[in-house]
Amino acid sequence: MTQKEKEYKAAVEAILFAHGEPIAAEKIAEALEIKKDQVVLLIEQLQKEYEKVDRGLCILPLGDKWQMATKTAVQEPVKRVLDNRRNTPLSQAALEVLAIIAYNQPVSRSFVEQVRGVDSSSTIAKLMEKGLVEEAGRLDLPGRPISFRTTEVFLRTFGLATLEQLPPLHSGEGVQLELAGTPNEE
Amino acid sequence: MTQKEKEYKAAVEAILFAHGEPIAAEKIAEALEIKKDQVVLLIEQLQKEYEKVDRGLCILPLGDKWQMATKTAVQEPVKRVLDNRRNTPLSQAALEVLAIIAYNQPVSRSFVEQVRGVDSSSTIAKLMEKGLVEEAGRLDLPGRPISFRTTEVFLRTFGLATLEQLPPLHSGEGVQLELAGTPNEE
Amino acid sequence: MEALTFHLEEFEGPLDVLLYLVSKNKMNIYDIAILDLIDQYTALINSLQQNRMEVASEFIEMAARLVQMKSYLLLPRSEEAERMKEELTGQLIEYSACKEIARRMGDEAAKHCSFVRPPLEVELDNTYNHTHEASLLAQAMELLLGRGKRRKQPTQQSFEPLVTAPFVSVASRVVHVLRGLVTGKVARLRALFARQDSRSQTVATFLAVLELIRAGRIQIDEEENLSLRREKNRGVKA
Repeated sequence: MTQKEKEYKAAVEAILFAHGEPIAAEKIAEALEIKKDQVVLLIEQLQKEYEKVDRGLCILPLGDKWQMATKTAVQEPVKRVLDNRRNTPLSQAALEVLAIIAYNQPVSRSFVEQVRGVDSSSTIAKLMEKGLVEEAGRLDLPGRPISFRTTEVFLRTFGLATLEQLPPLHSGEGVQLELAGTPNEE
Repeated sequence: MTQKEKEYKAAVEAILFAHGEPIAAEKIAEALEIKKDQVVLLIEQLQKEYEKVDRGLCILPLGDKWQMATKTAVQEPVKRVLDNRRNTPLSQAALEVLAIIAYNQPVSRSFVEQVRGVDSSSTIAKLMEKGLVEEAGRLDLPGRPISFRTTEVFLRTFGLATLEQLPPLHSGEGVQLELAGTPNEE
Repeated sequence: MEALTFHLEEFEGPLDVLLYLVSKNKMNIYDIAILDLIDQYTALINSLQQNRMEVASEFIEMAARLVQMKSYLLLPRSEEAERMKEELTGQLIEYSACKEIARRMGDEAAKHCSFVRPPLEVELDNTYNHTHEASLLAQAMELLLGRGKRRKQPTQQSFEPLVTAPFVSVASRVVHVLRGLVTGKVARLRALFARQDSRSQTVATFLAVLELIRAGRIQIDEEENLSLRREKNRGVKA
């Protein structure tokens, strides 16, 4: 194999990896400015190398496209690792956002951000992914922002039967007063 | 290498691939029910194999985590295949804010603004969106401001394995003089 | 002044403009010809405004600060002028270091380009599976509202990341002032300042006091006595 061919092979591997979704050999050929047949040859070479027991990846043919994936032989540990992702405990930021939503629902993202003083969209997205928060329709406010509320998973997580069981805030009424005048109060 | 070791190695490769985001060796060790040291050894072995010219991937050390990525050498063809929108280079403002956060983390927004002499909230929001910066709890200061720190995406973007590899602040006298360069002469 | 070719948008704020002027005039950043710099900066902002250009408030704010500084500078031996000059110089040095680092980081970023992939999509349940005390929520909320157990005094350590900056930060002096008051070592304004303190420390301490008064955390009476304000007095109008 020439130096140039090795470089093409490396590029094919990298493209299959980074592209994620199935990709046609033509598309790879275009990017490398080589022939489609050469790409297919390189893919087949990669496939052969990946067959070794000490390799965990494979390249699947899907119709006339190709996709890099994990071998079935290693699916168990892979699943365990991905499953463990949900086990990362809530960060301080996540707790704050959750508290704001819990005590004020339904609330818009901008309300949350106003109380916290920082962009919170990624934190909200993570809470939704964890099933602790969900969308609750649009608010009757300028721009009709999407609102959020807590879920049953949220109740279960914090050992609550209903939202009424949320611990009272020390300052009681004071809290509502402070929050008054914020855009969420219709 | 025993058959068992080969299987572990394959699993480590598959896990790094499937997890996508940076992952700690402990997490992999847990899923495989082997020691962390063994995982690190396997990763190092993979790294060595990936070094060959005909391989397009690498395993980056990022803080105490690891991430599978494409090699810099193959960036051009990969860029051509991927939609290149998300790869716009960082703006001057973004770089300045990153520099301040990187060298002083965790820092509040107002600290950043004090150094730059200009409002930086939208730049910080953009950096958070790109995953280069994240919240790091609140500071024990009046007003309990949110603090920010850099992420593993930051390390990867700047080709660093750890924050210790950041270039030293004062690389010699006289630097300050040259750098007071003008934006329009660039 | 090349006012016509001058575009504020190309600058990252007033400090950036000042640095530009410093380098254009080949000044030594550690020993700036401050009056020249002030005149050039204010002339620049004026000319832009005369051309009905939109000038962001930050640039105007800096102009105001410089004009004030100039008025002090014209007084014979004004300590205030020295202080302001010192502070501005410190800011410029700090910001120029920041720019240099940002430039180097940009170069590094251009060299390193790797791509990663999103996590494999498997039919997986991402539902959160930990359980927590509900009181955690109330705590988080009350912390946010500035109540609850947050009155733990800040520790010196919590400021270390802030004070690694080359110049004395206001934040570090905030702690110093609060500490002094809590431990009873400081009762009067004067006790916060000493002749041997560096200028930047003196300035930072002073700003810290102003900041704390504004935030309503401390008060000062006609006798220069300093005291911490009780919780109740705060947040009433929040």
